[in-house]
Amino acid sequence: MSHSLGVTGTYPLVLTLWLLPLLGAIICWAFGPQLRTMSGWLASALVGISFVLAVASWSDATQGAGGTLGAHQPLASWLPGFDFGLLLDPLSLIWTFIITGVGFLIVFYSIGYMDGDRAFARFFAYMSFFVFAMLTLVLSDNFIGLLVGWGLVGLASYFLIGFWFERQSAVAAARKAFVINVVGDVGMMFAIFLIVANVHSINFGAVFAAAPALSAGVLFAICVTLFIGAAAKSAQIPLHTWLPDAMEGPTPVSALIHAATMVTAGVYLVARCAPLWDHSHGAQLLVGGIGAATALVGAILGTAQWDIKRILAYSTMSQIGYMIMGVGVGAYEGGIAHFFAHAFFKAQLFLGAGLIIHALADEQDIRAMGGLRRRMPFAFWVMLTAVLSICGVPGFSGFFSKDAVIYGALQHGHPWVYATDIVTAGITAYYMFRLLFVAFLGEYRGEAAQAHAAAEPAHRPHAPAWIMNAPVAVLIAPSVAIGAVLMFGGENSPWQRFFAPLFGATSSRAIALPPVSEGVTTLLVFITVIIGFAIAWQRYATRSAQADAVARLRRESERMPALLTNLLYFDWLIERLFVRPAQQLGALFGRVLDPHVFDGAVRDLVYWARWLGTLVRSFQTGLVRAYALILVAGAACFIVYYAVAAGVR
Amino acid sequence: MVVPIGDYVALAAVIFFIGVFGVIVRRNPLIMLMSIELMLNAGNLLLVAFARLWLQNAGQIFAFIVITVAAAEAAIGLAIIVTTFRPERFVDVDDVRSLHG
Amino acid sequence: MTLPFTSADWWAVAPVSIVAIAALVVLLADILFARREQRYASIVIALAGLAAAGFVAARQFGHDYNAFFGGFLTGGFATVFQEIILIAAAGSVILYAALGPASRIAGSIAIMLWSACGAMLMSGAANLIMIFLGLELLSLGLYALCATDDRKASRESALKYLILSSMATAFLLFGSALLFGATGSVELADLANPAHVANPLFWTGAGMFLIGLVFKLSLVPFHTWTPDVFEGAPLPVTAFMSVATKAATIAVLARFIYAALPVSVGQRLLLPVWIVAGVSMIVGNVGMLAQRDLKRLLGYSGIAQVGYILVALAGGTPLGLRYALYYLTAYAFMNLGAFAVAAAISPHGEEGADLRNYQGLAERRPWLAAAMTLILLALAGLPPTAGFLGKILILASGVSAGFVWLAALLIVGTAISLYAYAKVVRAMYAPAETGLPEPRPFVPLAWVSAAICCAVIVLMTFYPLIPSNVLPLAH
Amino acid sequence: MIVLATILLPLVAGALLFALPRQDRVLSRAIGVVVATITLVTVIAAGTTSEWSFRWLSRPFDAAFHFGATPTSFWIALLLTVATACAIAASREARLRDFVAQLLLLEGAMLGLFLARDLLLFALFWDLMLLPVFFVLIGWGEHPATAWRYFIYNFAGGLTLLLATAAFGVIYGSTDVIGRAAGPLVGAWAPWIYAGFAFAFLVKTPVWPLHTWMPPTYSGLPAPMVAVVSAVQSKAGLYGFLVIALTLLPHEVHAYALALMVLGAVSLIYGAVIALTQNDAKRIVAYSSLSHLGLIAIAVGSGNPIALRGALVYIVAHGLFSAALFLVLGYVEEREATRLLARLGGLGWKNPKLAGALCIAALAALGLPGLAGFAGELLILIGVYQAGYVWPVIVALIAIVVASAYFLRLYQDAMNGPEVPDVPVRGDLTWPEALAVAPLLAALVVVGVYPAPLLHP
Repeated sequence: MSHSLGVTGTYPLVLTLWLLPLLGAIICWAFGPQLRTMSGWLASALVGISFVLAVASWSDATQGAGGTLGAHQPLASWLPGFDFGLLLDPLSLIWTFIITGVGFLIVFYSIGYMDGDRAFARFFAYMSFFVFAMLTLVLSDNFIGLLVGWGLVGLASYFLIGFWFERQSAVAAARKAFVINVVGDVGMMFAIFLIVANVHSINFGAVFAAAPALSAGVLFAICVTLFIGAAAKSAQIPLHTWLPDAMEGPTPVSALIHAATMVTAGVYLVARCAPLWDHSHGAQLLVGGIGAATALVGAILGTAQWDIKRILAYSTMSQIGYMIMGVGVGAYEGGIAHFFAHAFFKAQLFLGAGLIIHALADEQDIRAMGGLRRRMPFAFWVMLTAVLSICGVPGFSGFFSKDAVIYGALQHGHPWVYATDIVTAGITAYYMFRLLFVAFLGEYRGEAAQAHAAAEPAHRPHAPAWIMNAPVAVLIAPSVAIGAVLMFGGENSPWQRFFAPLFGATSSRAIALPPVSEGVTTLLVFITVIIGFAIAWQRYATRSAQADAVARLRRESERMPALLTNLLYFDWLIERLFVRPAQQLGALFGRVLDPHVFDGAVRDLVYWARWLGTLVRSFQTGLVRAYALILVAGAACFIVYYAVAAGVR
Repeated sequence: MVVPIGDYVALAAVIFFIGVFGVIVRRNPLIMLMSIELMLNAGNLLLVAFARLWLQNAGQIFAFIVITVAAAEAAIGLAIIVTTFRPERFVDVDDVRSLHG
Repeated sequence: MTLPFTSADWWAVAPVSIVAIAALVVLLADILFARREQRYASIVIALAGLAAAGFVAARQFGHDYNAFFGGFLTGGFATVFQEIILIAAAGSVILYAALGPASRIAGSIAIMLWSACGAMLMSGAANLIMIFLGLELLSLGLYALCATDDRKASRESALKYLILSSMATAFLLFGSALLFGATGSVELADLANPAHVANPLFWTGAGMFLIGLVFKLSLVPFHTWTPDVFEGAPLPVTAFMSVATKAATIAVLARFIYAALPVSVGQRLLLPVWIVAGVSMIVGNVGMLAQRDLKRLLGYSGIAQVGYILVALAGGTPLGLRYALYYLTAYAFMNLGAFAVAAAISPHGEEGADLRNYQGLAERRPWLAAAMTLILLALAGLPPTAGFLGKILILASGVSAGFVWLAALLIVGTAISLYAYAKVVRAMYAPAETGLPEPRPFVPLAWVSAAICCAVIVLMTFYPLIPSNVLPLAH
Repeated sequence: MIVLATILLPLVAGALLFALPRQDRVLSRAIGVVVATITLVTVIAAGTTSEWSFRWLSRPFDAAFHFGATPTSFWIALLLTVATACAIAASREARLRDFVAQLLLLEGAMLGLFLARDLLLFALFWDLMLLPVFFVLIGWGEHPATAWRYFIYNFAGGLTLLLATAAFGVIYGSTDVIGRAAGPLVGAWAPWIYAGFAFAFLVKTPVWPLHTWMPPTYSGLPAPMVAVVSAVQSKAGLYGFLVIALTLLPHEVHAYALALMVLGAVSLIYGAVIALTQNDAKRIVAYSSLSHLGLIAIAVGSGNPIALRGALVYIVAHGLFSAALFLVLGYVEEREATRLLARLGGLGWKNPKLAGALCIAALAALGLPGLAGFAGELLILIGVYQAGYVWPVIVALIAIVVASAYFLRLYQDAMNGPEVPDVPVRGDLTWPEALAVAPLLAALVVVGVYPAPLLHP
């Protein structure tokens, strides 16, 4: 019998919603050439159906209480203790909603975005495969299944980052992303070794049940190694360097994988393993700290970017820092809430950016934009609402979720984290509005690109605009309002009540009585946001700033401090510390040790055998008298031996 | 007077050694062959001496057989030497060394 | 007194006498037949005689016969050695026919048969006189046979063999004399008397006696004659020599070890033999490297192979002797097979002896190449051949007798030999060079005997013909 | 009886193939595939129940021609027959008749090795299975020195195996001991006998520092041959450790486990970093093989049951993906007339099937979760960690990261990037070519998702 969080039994529904995207992937991969455009519709349809099924399974997923919560579907068993199954409980349900729901919108959007690409069908095969992999990750009821999903989403992201694989930069980015994610997988593998060695089971239920009994050291080790995986997947420092490069992929990919879903897998992992973190204060401190640091670093780096997608990438990194921090310190509802809201407004941001890039013939540098508010008003409103939401302007979704996280840090007794987050909030406001102002205000600065695009209209045949606009429009609603609907009302908001059976009441876990109230927190955050907004306005939006925007921007990019242009030297360090030494070692072994030492030893043996042969043959002079002499010499030795041996007793 | 057996052994040994020496140092195959005969005869001497010592005629029989065989050997040996050196005017074993290595 | 000779004595020496008579008949037939038929006549007669002798010997196996007042024992392991010698003789006689036309066939064959007689006498010899007699009969024949070719090399090999071998014989004789002096008897059985283990005459005599045998086995440092004589002698003679001499001498050595040594001093007395055996396994195999002549190569390989066989004898157990016999039988077929292939690709003279003519043989004569490969595998001790099983048996008896160092040397030697044999294989399977003599189309006798040898080599792996009973060793 | 037929069929067929007319390429390949497939069927039919025995020696020790699959060897035999069938189907070499014949002989010899229940028989087939490879290296290889390296190293191993077997037989009294509950060998000589076995096994696997014959051999052999050799022949040593050493010399294995694990760990990291810098695609896979098989050596050293079960999974997995990799690289070389990554590139656009096949194989090789390689690695490392060894686990994890780097490099440099103009691009995989690798790739997925049958022997 397989332990699990869920009630035992079978639940075909979850099986179906899990496998449908895989089916789509296989069909699109195998029959892509025949399907052509149909593949896009098919893929989005199947993902959509899984979303419907996920909604349909709501009640079953949230039934039950405490130990046995949600619906469970056993799959297979390798060995005793190695049982696999699917589990649908509130936590995985939330993720399933985002994966399939937002996933559906983005896949649908892609039909337009990828229109006319030479590998159209392959793209949708990969997208469907990603949805399947991500579902595997969140639906597994055990650590190995989780790891399988973990690896497969990494693969999907690898394929999609390197989708345009004639571009060397894309290929390199894909490889970097994969290898760093393998570092994460390896960390999780080690966690699994620890778990199996101590609990003799890979099943969440069994492991969490045994968690309190584990020694603090083991528990801390498990949490840390698990978090290595989380950090790699969720771009936490120092394993974040792949995320900005990942923007080489098509924009819908960035929206779905590198904003809404995959990169939040780390959040899911920590939330899923809440029982472990609850029992290891050290782990909470570590993860909370790294989360906050990532949030800050991401925000700082975001201020120094000009590529619209890279800005969004760093903002993603920073926002995930918030989430990780939240779930890390124990404010699980807050962290998940921020994930939930972020999924909407960040997807919206990327898709909005996609609209712009699509229209400007792949122009991604905001310095070459400007004045788009008049040219593309829809995109402007899309971006504006999303920016307001991400900055946590009161009333927008981001406001509720972010405040929950930040206040959670204080509730669980991490004042420094709390302070950092508040500062970060300000910086976030600055670079997001910077993006908005530079791209949309003032005069258009990209005539060249524009002309180029106009010159050859066949360059990128435009799909019917609605395919791309509709999903974005749909996203606006939740990214604006979902917070107000679900997360308003603190302790007894629908959100809190939804997760109560899983995590217990927040107050019960809050360990410190916060010195300042939630209201004060809100005020502080709001003030810093205003400051950030003000600076951005002063630098990019004022009349004077608009006047000589081109010159100002050039000056700014020239005067950018080296620390920022080199992205705080993270890549530089990794290159120097790991990549180069490994290559030099390989060269040493392969060019020196192998051929000259180990192989040389054997070649020497052969040489000496030959030498011995020539020595032996050198006695064969052919002179019979010499032979006779040798014979007699040998005989003499014999006779001497026998003469002596005769004496010996 | 009776010659002690030790002397016979010593004498035989000396003859044998002369034979060995001859084979090694002399380059004329005929003389080498003779030296070999010398070695064989050393053996014969021992056999006869011991036969006398033990009053065992097996020794004598052995000696006779050896003599016969030695004769045959000499015959074949001479034949071979003749065929080998028929072309040359001087006979020197050191000239035959086409086989080596 | 009554005549001590009985019909049993005649029966005991029947195989030897049959061969001797066959030789006479060959010579007589040579007179009767015309030039063209001579070769085949003498071949047929010789083979018939050998077959008859083999049949009679086979009938003797398992019983206990002796002749010449116990100077010649047969029916036991002597019979097995005689069979091996007869096979060797038959194989070599066939080679005469397989090779291109040559004169003086009848004479050579007759002499070879008489040498075989000597070897057969040795294998049954139970006293020093008989040993000496057999040895000389064998050797004298071989001296003559070596010179039967018109090549200069052939005569040279004869001269070298004559001088060195007679010298060794002299050592053996002197040693026998000393043994006689120490024990007062020429019977091997009487040497075993522990009374004279202290006698220096006995020790020195044994030593010089062994020198003679070790020379015939061409163990280092008494091996120097082997490569030259093997290369110089005519191909059939080399084939015969490489098997018969070894077989006969091993028979004598075995009888000496098992029957003629006081148990108390046995191992101490034989230590030099084991040492030279060990050295030979290395020297023989390294000597094979970079050889260009097949006969010379097999000469060196023989040096090492005898070393292997002695490892089996080192145990001093009857079992070891039986493994030695097994390996010797296999070895006989390996050598004869190799020479048969060599004969099959020799259009005029002895091109088959030149390893350069094996370049790309697989292209031109795939089956001959396959046969040669199998034989070389056997010599190297690789499956699926009797060489493999023989090695295992030898190693087993060596290890069980505590001679691990010999076993280890055997392994090292084999490793080296692999390289040498494989080079020939590689030459055969490498692309052919131009300008090589085109091998003969189809030589029935040679192909058949090669095929038989290969078949035996393979079958012996799966049905090990280990002679059941090899006693009595002494009267 | 069936098991005997299983072994004789390829041997006899291989020998008879030489009687075919030389030019008949298609027919000889067809015959080869059919024979290999029938062998596959007979292996399954024989299962682990069919045995055949015939007395061989009674002195100096008992030995018998005793064949029959053990639970472990059954899976390896299955792997062998599948790999051979695919390899023959993928063969496009010159003098195809002889090549296919050599492949069949190799299959027969290795079946004999894995199905042998007698140690002496094992040693016999051990030497026998080296010969076809040597002949192929002579006749089809790239450089003569390669043949010598292979020959010298492996037969040196074969000889120590021979000596050890003889000593074992003398001391133990019988060699008819594989796969039966025979007690362990004890005594002063046991360590030496183990040394003899271990040397042969380590050379064959190979394990650092006895590996230098392997990269030139694997890159010099024609792809189909090396597919079989790396897939199965390299497992002979590990099979020896698992089935012979662990059952007959358990004390020695335990006593020297640390040495074994150190060698395995060094091989792991050593092979990995070298593979990172190689330019020759086949050499990359060769060194990766050195790295991967080190992991199994570690598993054997740990002696933990889960690790040993994982070892079997990984043996099968490695067989499948290395065979697939070499076959696909063979296709690439056949098309592009080079296998240097520096000269390859951008094949993915025009050859999606080729790219897909290489991709799946490479992903399995770098241990992508959900494919066979991962299941083996994970179970082995779980077991090793459970056995209390942490450092090998850490080394292995580092090697896994490096592996992801060099396998991606292999795949991307060949298939991705801009198309290289100067290499002649021929068409994508034809259906026969694709079908030759398909079974291997399918098996990779199946074993990766559900390895349970291999785990419950």
